[in-house]
Amino acid sequence: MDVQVLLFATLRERAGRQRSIQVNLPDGATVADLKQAIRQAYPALQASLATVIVSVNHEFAFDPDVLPPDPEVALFPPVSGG
Amino acid sequence: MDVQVLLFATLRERAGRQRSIQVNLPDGATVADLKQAIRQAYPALQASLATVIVSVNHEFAFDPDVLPPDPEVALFPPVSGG
Amino acid sequence: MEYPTILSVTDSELDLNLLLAGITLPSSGAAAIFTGMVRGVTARGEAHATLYLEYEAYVPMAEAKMQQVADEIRQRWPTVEGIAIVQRVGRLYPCTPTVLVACTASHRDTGVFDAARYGIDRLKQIVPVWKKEVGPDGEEWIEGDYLPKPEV
Amino acid sequence: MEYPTILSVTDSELDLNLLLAGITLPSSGAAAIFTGMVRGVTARGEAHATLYLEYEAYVPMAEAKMQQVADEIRQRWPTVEGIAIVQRVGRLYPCTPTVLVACTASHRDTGVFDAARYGIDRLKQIVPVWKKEVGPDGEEWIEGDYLPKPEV
Repeated sequence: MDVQVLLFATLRERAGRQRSIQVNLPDGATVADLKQAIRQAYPALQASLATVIVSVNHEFAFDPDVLPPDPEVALFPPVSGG
Repeated sequence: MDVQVLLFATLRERAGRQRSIQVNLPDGATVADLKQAIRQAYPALQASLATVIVSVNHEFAFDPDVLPPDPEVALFPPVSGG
Repeated sequence: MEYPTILSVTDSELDLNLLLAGITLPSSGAAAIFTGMVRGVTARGEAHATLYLEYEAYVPMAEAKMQQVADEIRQRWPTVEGIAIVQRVGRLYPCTPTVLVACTASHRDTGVFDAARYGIDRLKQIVPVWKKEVGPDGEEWIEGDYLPKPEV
Repeated sequence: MEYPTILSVTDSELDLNLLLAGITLPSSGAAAIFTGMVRGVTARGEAHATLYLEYEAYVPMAEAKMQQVADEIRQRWPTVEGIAIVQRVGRLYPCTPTVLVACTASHRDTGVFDAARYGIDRLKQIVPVWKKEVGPDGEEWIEGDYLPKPEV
Protein backbone atom coordinates (compact mmCIF):
# COMPACT_ATOMS: atom_id res chain seq x y z
CA MET A 1 0.00 0.00 0.00
CA ASP A 2 1.03 3.61 -0.59
CA VAL A 3 1.20 5.51 2.66
CA GLN A 4 1.26 9.29 2.79
CA VAL A 5 3.30 10.55 5.74
CA LEU A 6 2.66 14.05 7.09
CA LEU A 7 5.74 15.94 8.29
CA PHE A 8 5.90 18.69 10.89
CA ALA A 9 8.46 21.15 12.24
CA THR A 10 12.08 20.06 11.77
CA LEU A 11 11.03 16.93 9.91
CA ARG A 12 9.33 18.99 7.23
CA GLU A 13 12.26 21.39 6.95
CA ARG A 14 14.75 18.54 6.60
CA ALA A 15 12.63 17.00 3.85
CA GLY A 16 12.97 20.17 1.80
CA ARG A 17 9.86 21.74 3.33
CA GLN A 18 7.55 19.12 1.88
CA ARG A 19 4.34 18.84 3.90
CA SER A 20 4.21 15.11 3.25
CA ILE A 21 6.12 12.25 1.67
CA GLN A 22 4.92 8.94 0.30
CA VAL A 23 6.28 5.46 0.90
CA ASN A 24 5.18 2.08 -0.36
CA LEU A 25 4.81 -0.65 2.22
CA PRO A 26 3.55 -4.22 2.15
CA ASP A 27 0.26 -4.94 3.91
CA GLY A 28 0.94 -5.81 7.53
CA ALA A 29 3.94 -3.48 7.72
CA THR A 30 4.85 -2.10 11.14
CA VAL A 31 5.94 1.33 12.29
CA ALA A 32 9.52 -0.02 12.32
CA ASP A 33 9.10 -1.03 8.66
CA LEU A 34 7.78 2.44 7.90
CA LYS A 35 10.81 4.08 9.46
CA GLN A 36 13.12 1.73 7.59
CA ALA A 37 11.45 2.60 4.29
CA ILE A 38 11.76 6.32 5.03
CA ARG A 39 15.39 5.91 6.04
CA GLN A 40 16.15 4.43 2.60
CA ALA A 41 14.03 6.76 0.48
CA TYR A 42 14.77 10.02 2.34
CA PRO A 43 18.37 10.06 3.58
CA ALA A 44 17.86 13.71 4.70
CA LEU A 45 15.51 12.44 7.41
CA GLN A 46 17.86 9.74 8.68
CA ALA A 47 19.32 11.78 11.57
CA SER A 48 15.83 12.73 12.74
CA LEU A 49 14.52 9.20 12.90
CA ALA A 50 16.26 8.29 16.16
CA THR A 51 14.03 10.56 18.26
CA VAL A 52 11.14 10.99 15.83
CA ILE A 53 7.59 10.53 17.05
CA VAL A 54 5.21 8.58 14.83
CA SER A 55 1.45 8.98 15.00
CA VAL A 56 -1.12 6.78 13.31
CA ASN A 57 -4.69 8.05 13.14
CA HIS A 58 -3.86 10.75 15.74
CA GLU A 59 -2.44 8.29 18.28
CA PHE A 60 1.19 7.78 19.17
CA ALA A 61 2.51 4.62 17.48
CA PHE A 62 5.53 2.50 18.27
CA ASP A 63 7.90 0.24 16.37
CA PRO A 64 5.97 -3.05 16.77
CA ASP A 65 2.57 -1.54 15.90
CA VAL A 66 1.10 -2.82 12.63
CA LEU A 67 -0.25 -0.11 10.32
CA PRO A 68 -4.01 -0.38 9.77
CA PRO A 69 -5.49 0.05 6.28
CA ASP A 70 -5.56 3.65 5.02
CA PRO A 71 -3.70 5.06 7.97
CA GLU A 72 -3.18 8.79 8.61
CA VAL A 73 0.50 8.76 9.47
CA ALA A 74 2.61 11.67 10.73
CA LEU A 75 6.23 12.12 11.75
CA PHE A 76 7.34 14.87 14.08
CA PRO A 77 9.90 15.83 16.72
CA PRO A 78 9.09 15.95 20.45
CA VAL A 79 6.36 18.55 20.90
CA SER A 80 7.18 22.04 22.18
CA GLY A 81 3.87 23.90 22.30
CA GLY A 82 2.44 25.97 25.06
CA MET B 1 -10.77 62.92 72.42
CA ASP B 2 -13.78 62.22 70.19
CA VAL B 3 -13.18 59.19 68.04
CA GLN B 4 -15.28 58.42 64.99
CA VAL B 5 -15.66 54.68 64.44
CA LEU B 6 -16.50 53.38 60.97
CA LEU B 7 -18.83 50.37 60.86
CA PHE B 8 -19.07 47.72 58.17
CA ALA B 9 -21.31 44.79 57.26
CA THR B 10 -23.20 43.31 60.24
CA LEU B 11 -21.80 45.92 62.61
CA ARG B 12 -23.36 48.71 60.58
CA GLU B 13 -26.68 46.90 60.31
CA ARG B 14 -26.81 46.25 64.05
CA ALA B 15 -26.11 49.93 64.74
CA GLY B 16 -29.23 50.88 62.81
CA ARG B 17 -27.36 51.15 59.49
CA GLN B 18 -25.24 54.04 60.68
CA ARG B 19 -21.98 54.24 58.71
CA SER B 20 -20.17 55.44 61.80
CA ILE B 21 -20.59 56.13 65.50
CA GLN B 22 -18.71 58.44 67.81
CA VAL B 23 -17.27 57.77 71.25
CA ASN B 24 -15.37 59.96 73.65
CA LEU B 25 -12.18 58.51 75.10
CA PRO B 26 -9.42 59.84 77.32
CA ASP B 27 -6.02 60.38 75.70
CA GLY B 28 -3.98 57.20 76.00
CA ALA B 29 -7.06 54.99 75.71
CA THR B 30 -6.54 51.49 74.37
CA VAL B 31 -8.54 49.38 71.93
CA ALA B 32 -9.98 47.58 74.97
CA ASP B 33 -11.12 50.93 76.36
CA LEU B 34 -12.70 51.74 72.98
CA LYS B 35 -14.65 48.49 72.98
CA GLN B 36 -15.79 49.10 76.54
CA ALA B 37 -17.03 52.58 75.65
CA ILE B 38 -18.91 51.19 72.63
CA ARG B 39 -20.38 48.41 74.74
CA GLN B 40 -21.89 51.00 77.10
CA ALA B 41 -23.04 53.53 74.53
CA TYR B 42 -24.34 51.08 71.89
CA PRO B 43 -25.92 48.05 73.54
CA ALA B 44 -27.05 46.84 70.08
CA LEU B 45 -23.40 46.16 69.25
CA GLN B 46 -22.65 44.25 72.44
CA ALA B 47 -23.14 40.77 70.95
CA SER B 48 -20.88 41.61 68.02
CA LEU B 49 -17.98 42.81 70.13
CA ALA B 50 -16.78 39.33 71.10
CA THR B 51 -15.53 38.51 67.60
CA VAL B 52 -15.29 42.02 66.19
CA ILE B 53 -12.17 43.10 64.36
CA VAL B 54 -10.80 46.55 65.10
CA SER B 55 -8.59 48.47 62.71
CA VAL B 56 -6.67 51.63 63.43
CA ASN B 57 -5.25 53.58 60.49
CA HIS B 58 -5.89 50.56 58.20
CA GLU B 59 -4.00 48.10 60.42
CA PHE B 60 -5.49 45.43 62.62
CA ALA B 61 -5.44 46.55 66.25
CA PHE B 62 -5.69 44.58 69.47
CA ASP B 63 -6.91 45.15 73.00
CA PRO B 64 -3.65 46.44 74.53
CA ASP B 65 -2.88 48.81 71.63
CA VAL B 66 -3.00 52.50 72.56
CA LEU B 67 -4.95 54.69 70.12
CA PRO B 68 -2.76 57.29 68.39
CA PRO B 69 -3.98 60.90 68.00
CA ASP B 70 -6.66 61.38 65.34
CA PRO B 71 -7.00 57.69 64.57
CA GLU B 72 -9.08 56.29 61.70
CA VAL B 73 -10.89 53.51 63.55
CA ALA B 74 -13.14 50.84 62.07
CA LEU B 75 -15.10 47.90 63.47
CA PHE B 76 -16.09 44.94 61.33
CA PRO B 77 -16.76 41.21 61.41
CA PRO B 78 -14.30 38.62 60.06
CA VAL B 79 -13.83 39.36 56.36
CA SER B 80 -15.60 37.31 53.71
CA GLY B 81 -14.55 38.75 50.37
CA GLY B 82 -13.33 36.96 47.32
CA MET C 1 13.44 46.76 36.79
CA GLU C 2 10.17 47.73 38.44
CA TYR C 3 7.69 44.86 38.60
CA PRO C 4 4.06 45.80 37.95
CA THR C 5 1.56 45.51 40.80
CA ILE C 6 -2.12 46.16 40.12
CA LEU C 7 -4.28 46.48 43.24
CA SER C 8 -7.86 47.58 43.02
CA VAL C 9 -11.34 47.58 44.53
CA THR C 10 -13.75 48.31 41.73
CA ASP C 11 -17.41 48.25 40.82
CA SER C 12 -16.60 47.58 37.15
CA GLU C 13 -16.43 44.26 35.32
CA LEU C 14 -13.12 42.42 35.67
CA ASP C 15 -11.27 42.42 32.34
CA LEU C 16 -8.91 39.45 32.50
CA ASN C 17 -7.27 40.29 29.17
CA LEU C 18 -6.38 43.79 30.31
CA LEU C 19 -5.21 42.66 33.76
CA LEU C 20 -3.00 39.94 32.28
CA ALA C 21 -1.48 42.42 29.83
CA GLY C 22 -0.85 44.80 32.71
CA ILE C 23 1.31 42.29 34.60
CA THR C 24 3.13 40.77 31.62
CA LEU C 25 6.72 41.89 31.15
CA PRO C 26 8.95 40.92 28.19
CA SER C 27 10.55 38.43 30.60
CA SER C 28 7.21 36.84 31.62
CA GLY C 29 6.39 33.46 30.11
CA ALA C 30 3.76 32.12 32.51
CA ALA C 31 0.74 33.43 34.38
CA ALA C 32 -1.36 31.75 37.05
CA ILE C 33 -4.70 33.46 37.44
CA PHE C 34 -7.33 32.72 40.05
CA THR C 35 -10.84 34.07 39.73
CA GLY C 36 -13.82 33.62 42.01
CA MET C 37 -17.34 33.70 40.62
CA VAL C 38 -20.77 34.06 42.25
CA ARG C 39 -22.32 30.61 42.65
CA GLY C 40 -26.01 30.45 41.84
CA VAL C 41 -26.25 27.03 43.41
CA THR C 42 -24.14 25.69 46.26
CA ALA C 43 -24.06 22.01 47.18
CA ARG C 44 -21.47 22.07 49.96
CA GLY C 45 -22.78 22.45 53.51
CA GLU C 46 -26.44 23.38 53.50
CA ALA C 47 -27.37 23.21 49.82
CA HIS C 48 -28.97 26.44 48.66
CA ALA C 49 -29.60 28.83 45.80
CA THR C 50 -28.30 32.39 45.52
CA LEU C 51 -29.99 35.22 43.65
CA TYR C 52 -27.10 37.61 44.04
CA LEU C 53 -24.32 38.71 46.38
CA GLU C 54 -23.92 42.25 47.65
CA TYR C 55 -20.25 43.05 48.24
CA GLU C 56 -18.94 45.92 50.30
CA ALA C 57 -15.38 46.93 51.11
CA TYR C 58 -13.54 49.24 53.44
CA VAL C 59 -11.71 50.60 50.43
CA PRO C 60 -8.58 52.35 51.75
CA MET C 61 -7.81 49.52 54.15
CA ALA C 62 -8.61 46.92 51.47
CA GLU C 63 -6.04 48.54 49.19
CA ALA C 64 -3.48 48.63 52.01
CA LYS C 65 -4.08 44.94 52.76
CA MET C 66 -3.87 44.02 49.07
CA GLN C 67 -0.47 45.71 49.10
CA GLN C 68 0.46 43.56 52.09
CA VAL C 69 -0.65 40.40 50.24
CA ALA C 70 1.44 41.44 47.22
CA ASP C 71 4.44 42.13 49.49
CA GLU C 72 4.07 38.72 51.15
CA ILE C 73 3.91 37.03 47.74
CA ARG C 74 7.08 38.78 46.56
CA GLN C 75 8.86 37.88 49.77
CA ARG C 76 7.92 34.19 49.48
CA TRP C 77 8.31 33.88 45.68
CA PRO C 78 10.98 36.35 44.55
CA THR C 79 10.63 34.90 41.03
CA VAL C 80 7.14 36.42 40.69
CA GLU C 81 7.19 39.35 38.25
CA GLY C 82 3.74 40.95 37.96
CA ILE C 83 0.92 40.73 40.49
CA ALA C 84 -2.73 41.73 40.08
CA ILE C 85 -5.21 41.64 42.95
CA VAL C 86 -8.66 42.98 42.14
CA GLN C 87 -11.90 42.75 44.11
CA ARG C 88 -15.16 43.73 42.52
CA VAL C 89 -17.88 45.15 44.79
CA GLY C 90 -21.58 45.93 44.47
CA ARG C 91 -24.45 43.64 43.52
CA LEU C 92 -23.10 40.64 41.63
CA TYR C 93 -25.14 37.90 40.02
CA PRO C 94 -24.34 34.19 39.53
CA CYS C 95 -21.51 33.35 37.11
CA THR C 96 -19.98 36.84 37.48
CA PRO C 97 -16.25 36.97 38.31
CA THR C 98 -15.89 38.80 41.63
CA VAL C 99 -12.19 38.60 42.44
CA LEU C 100 -8.94 37.99 40.61
CA VAL C 101 -5.47 37.16 41.87
CA ALA C 102 -2.86 36.72 39.16
CA CYS C 103 0.91 36.29 39.15
CA THR C 104 3.35 36.17 36.27
CA ALA C 105 6.86 34.71 36.18
CA SER C 106 9.41 33.75 33.57
CA HIS C 107 8.51 30.04 33.72
CA ARG C 108 5.64 28.03 35.17
CA ASP C 109 7.84 25.96 37.48
CA THR C 110 8.81 28.98 39.58
CA GLY C 111 6.00 28.72 42.11
CA VAL C 112 3.64 30.97 40.20
CA PHE C 113 0.66 28.66 40.86
CA ASP C 114 1.43 28.51 44.58
CA ALA C 115 1.84 32.28 44.64
CA ALA C 116 -1.63 32.88 43.16
CA ARG C 117 -3.12 30.31 45.52
CA TYR C 118 -1.45 31.98 48.48
CA GLY C 119 -2.72 35.35 47.28
CA ILE C 120 -6.39 34.37 47.19
CA ASP C 121 -6.10 32.56 50.54
CA ARG C 122 -4.58 35.65 52.16
CA LEU C 123 -7.06 37.99 50.50
CA LYS C 124 -9.87 36.01 52.07
CA GLN C 125 -8.18 36.34 55.46
CA ILE C 126 -7.08 39.95 55.70
CA VAL C 127 -8.62 42.15 52.98
CA PRO C 128 -11.68 43.88 54.49
CA VAL C 129 -14.46 42.92 52.09
CA TRP C 130 -17.79 41.39 53.09
CA LYS C 131 -20.65 39.88 51.20
CA LYS C 132 -24.32 39.51 51.90
CA GLU C 133 -26.00 36.60 50.19
CA VAL C 134 -29.52 37.14 48.90
CA GLY C 135 -31.49 33.99 48.15
CA PRO C 136 -35.10 33.02 47.58
CA ASP C 137 -35.67 32.78 51.36
CA GLY C 138 -34.02 35.99 52.48
CA GLU C 139 -30.62 37.49 52.98
CA GLU C 140 -27.64 36.63 55.14
CA TRP C 141 -24.23 38.17 55.75
CA ILE C 142 -21.41 35.71 55.14
CA GLU C 143 -18.77 35.83 57.86
CA GLY C 144 -15.25 34.58 57.46
CA ASP C 145 -13.53 32.61 60.19
CA TYR C 146 -10.11 34.24 60.29
CA LEU C 147 -9.25 36.43 63.25
CA PRO C 148 -6.01 38.40 62.88
CA LYS C 149 -3.57 38.08 65.75
CA PRO C 150 -1.02 40.58 67.01
CA GLU C 151 2.37 40.23 65.36
CA VAL C 152 4.89 38.91 67.84
CA MET D 1 -25.48 17.88 33.95
CA GLU D 2 -23.07 18.22 31.05
CA TYR D 3 -19.83 19.96 31.97
CA PRO D 4 -18.46 22.37 29.36
CA THR D 5 -15.18 21.51 27.63
CA ILE D 6 -13.62 24.02 25.23
CA LEU D 7 -10.76 22.65 23.13
CA SER D 8 -9.26 24.64 20.33
CA VAL D 9 -6.27 25.39 18.13
CA THR D 10 -6.71 28.90 16.81
CA ASP D 11 -4.88 31.71 15.07
CA SER D 12 -7.01 34.33 16.85
CA GLU D 13 -6.27 36.25 20.03
CA LEU D 14 -7.10 34.42 23.24
CA ASP D 15 -10.06 36.06 24.97
CA LEU D 16 -9.77 35.10 28.62
CA ASN D 17 -13.08 36.75 29.55
CA LEU D 18 -14.98 34.74 26.96
CA LEU D 19 -13.20 31.48 27.76
CA LEU D 20 -13.84 31.88 31.48
CA ALA D 21 -17.53 32.62 30.82
CA GLY D 22 -17.69 29.52 28.62
CA ILE D 23 -16.59 27.19 31.44
CA THR D 24 -18.49 28.84 34.30
CA LEU D 25 -21.63 27.02 35.44
CA PRO D 26 -24.06 28.33 38.09
CA SER D 27 -22.35 25.88 40.45
CA SER D 28 -18.83 27.19 39.70
CA GLY D 29 -17.24 29.43 42.32
CA ALA D 30 -13.55 29.18 41.46
CA ALA D 31 -11.38 29.14 38.36
CA ALA D 32 -7.67 28.44 38.00
CA ILE D 33 -6.34 29.70 34.71
CA PHE D 34 -2.87 29.19 33.32
CA THR D 35 -1.62 31.21 30.38
CA GLY D 36 1.73 31.10 28.64
CA MET D 37 3.13 34.19 26.95
CA VAL D 38 5.94 34.76 24.45
CA ARG D 39 9.06 35.86 26.32
CA GLY D 40 11.01 38.61 24.61
CA VAL D 41 13.93 38.04 26.93
CA THR D 42 14.94 34.77 28.54
CA ALA D 43 17.45 34.58 31.38
CA ARG D 44 17.33 30.85 32.14
CA GLY D 45 19.86 28.66 30.36
CA GLU D 46 21.59 30.56 27.61
CA ALA D 47 20.27 34.11 28.04
CA HIS D 48 18.81 35.41 24.80
CA ALA D 49 16.32 37.70 23.13
CA THR D 50 13.36 36.61 21.02
CA LEU D 51 11.80 38.63 18.21
CA TYR D 52 8.86 36.28 17.77
CA LEU D 53 7.80 32.65 17.87
CA GLU D 54 6.26 30.83 14.95
CA TYR D 55 3.85 28.14 16.17
CA GLU D 56 2.54 25.27 14.12
CA ALA D 57 0.20 22.45 15.06
CA TYR D 58 -0.95 19.13 13.69
CA VAL D 59 -4.49 20.32 14.23
CA PRO D 60 -6.71 17.21 14.23
CA MET D 61 -4.30 15.28 16.42
CA ALA D 62 -3.80 18.34 18.67
CA GLU D 63 -7.55 18.47 19.23
CA ALA D 64 -7.66 14.73 19.94
CA LYS D 65 -4.81 15.06 22.45
CA MET D 66 -6.44 18.09 24.09
CA GLN D 67 -9.47 15.88 24.58
CA GLN D 68 -7.21 13.28 26.20
CA VAL D 69 -5.77 15.92 28.54
CA ALA D 70 -9.30 17.02 29.49
CA ASP D 71 -10.32 13.39 30.08
CA GLU D 72 -7.27 12.81 32.28
CA ILE D 73 -8.08 15.95 34.30
CA ARG D 74 -11.68 14.83 34.85
CA GLN D 75 -10.54 11.37 35.88
CA ARG D 76 -8.06 12.73 38.43
CA TRP D 77 -10.19 15.66 39.70
CA PRO D 78 -13.85 14.66 39.40
CA THR D 79 -14.74 17.96 41.12
CA VAL D 80 -13.62 19.94 38.06
CA GLU D 81 -16.62 21.41 36.23
CA GLY D 82 -15.52 23.33 33.12
CA ILE D 83 -12.26 22.90 31.21
CA ALA D 84 -10.78 25.12 28.51
CA ILE D 85 -7.61 24.20 26.61
CA VAL D 86 -6.66 26.58 23.82
CA GLN D 87 -3.45 26.83 21.84
CA ARG D 88 -2.82 29.80 19.61
CA VAL D 89 -0.69 29.26 16.48
CA GLY D 90 1.00 31.48 13.91
CA ARG D 91 3.55 34.23 14.43
CA LEU D 92 3.37 35.50 17.99
CA TYR D 93 5.29 38.39 19.45
CA PRO D 94 6.61 38.95 22.99
CA CYS D 95 4.01 39.46 25.73
CA THR D 96 1.30 37.71 23.66
CA PRO D 97 -0.64 34.92 25.40
CA THR D 98 -0.09 31.72 23.41
CA VAL D 99 -1.84 29.03 25.39
CA LEU D 100 -4.52 28.77 28.05
CA VAL D 101 -5.52 25.94 30.34
CA ALA D 102 -8.39 26.74 32.70
CA CYS D 103 -10.49 24.69 35.09
CA THR D 104 -13.52 25.69 37.14
CA ALA D 105 -14.93 24.04 40.25
CA SER D 106 -17.39 24.89 42.99
CA HIS D 107 -14.66 25.87 45.46
CA ARG D 108 -10.96 26.64 45.23
CA ASP D 109 -9.90 23.86 47.61
CA THR D 110 -11.06 21.11 45.25
CA GLY D 111 -7.78 20.69 43.39
CA VAL D 112 -8.62 23.19 40.68
CA PHE D 113 -5.12 24.71 40.79
CA ASP D 114 -3.49 21.30 40.54
CA ALA D 115 -5.83 20.40 37.69
CA ALA D 116 -4.81 23.45 35.64
CA ARG D 117 -1.15 22.80 36.39
CA TYR D 118 -1.51 19.18 35.32
CA GLY D 119 -3.27 20.31 32.14
CA ILE D 120 -0.48 22.61 30.98
CA ASP D 121 2.18 20.04 31.87
CA ARG D 122 0.39 17.36 29.84
CA LEU D 123 -0.29 19.71 26.95
CA LYS D 124 3.43 20.35 26.70
CA GLN D 125 4.05 16.60 26.62
CA ILE D 126 1.47 15.19 24.24
CA VAL D 127 -0.30 17.90 22.20
CA PRO D 128 1.46 18.11 18.80
CA VAL D 129 2.41 21.78 18.58
CA TRP D 130 5.88 23.11 17.81
CA LYS D 131 7.48 26.49 17.89
CA LYS D 132 10.37 28.05 16.04
CA GLU D 133 12.11 30.86 17.85
CA VAL D 134 13.29 33.80 15.78
CA GLY D 135 15.88 36.03 17.41
CA PRO D 136 18.36 38.68 16.37
CA ASP D 137 20.90 35.98 15.44
CA GLY D 138 18.68 33.63 13.49
CA GLU D 139 16.01 31.04 14.02
CA GLU D 140 15.82 27.76 15.87
CA TRP D 141 13.17 25.12 16.35
CA ILE D 142 12.45 24.41 20.00
CA GLU D 143 12.23 20.71 20.75
CA GLY D 144 10.52 19.25 23.78
CA ASP D 145 12.04 16.39 25.71
CA TYR D 146 9.06 14.12 26.22
CA LEU D 147 8.92 10.87 24.29
CA PRO D 148 5.60 9.03 24.53
CA LYS D 149 5.84 5.38 25.50
CA PRO D 150 3.53 2.51 24.56
CA GLU D 151 0.71 2.02 27.08
CA VAL D 152 1.23 -1.22 28.99
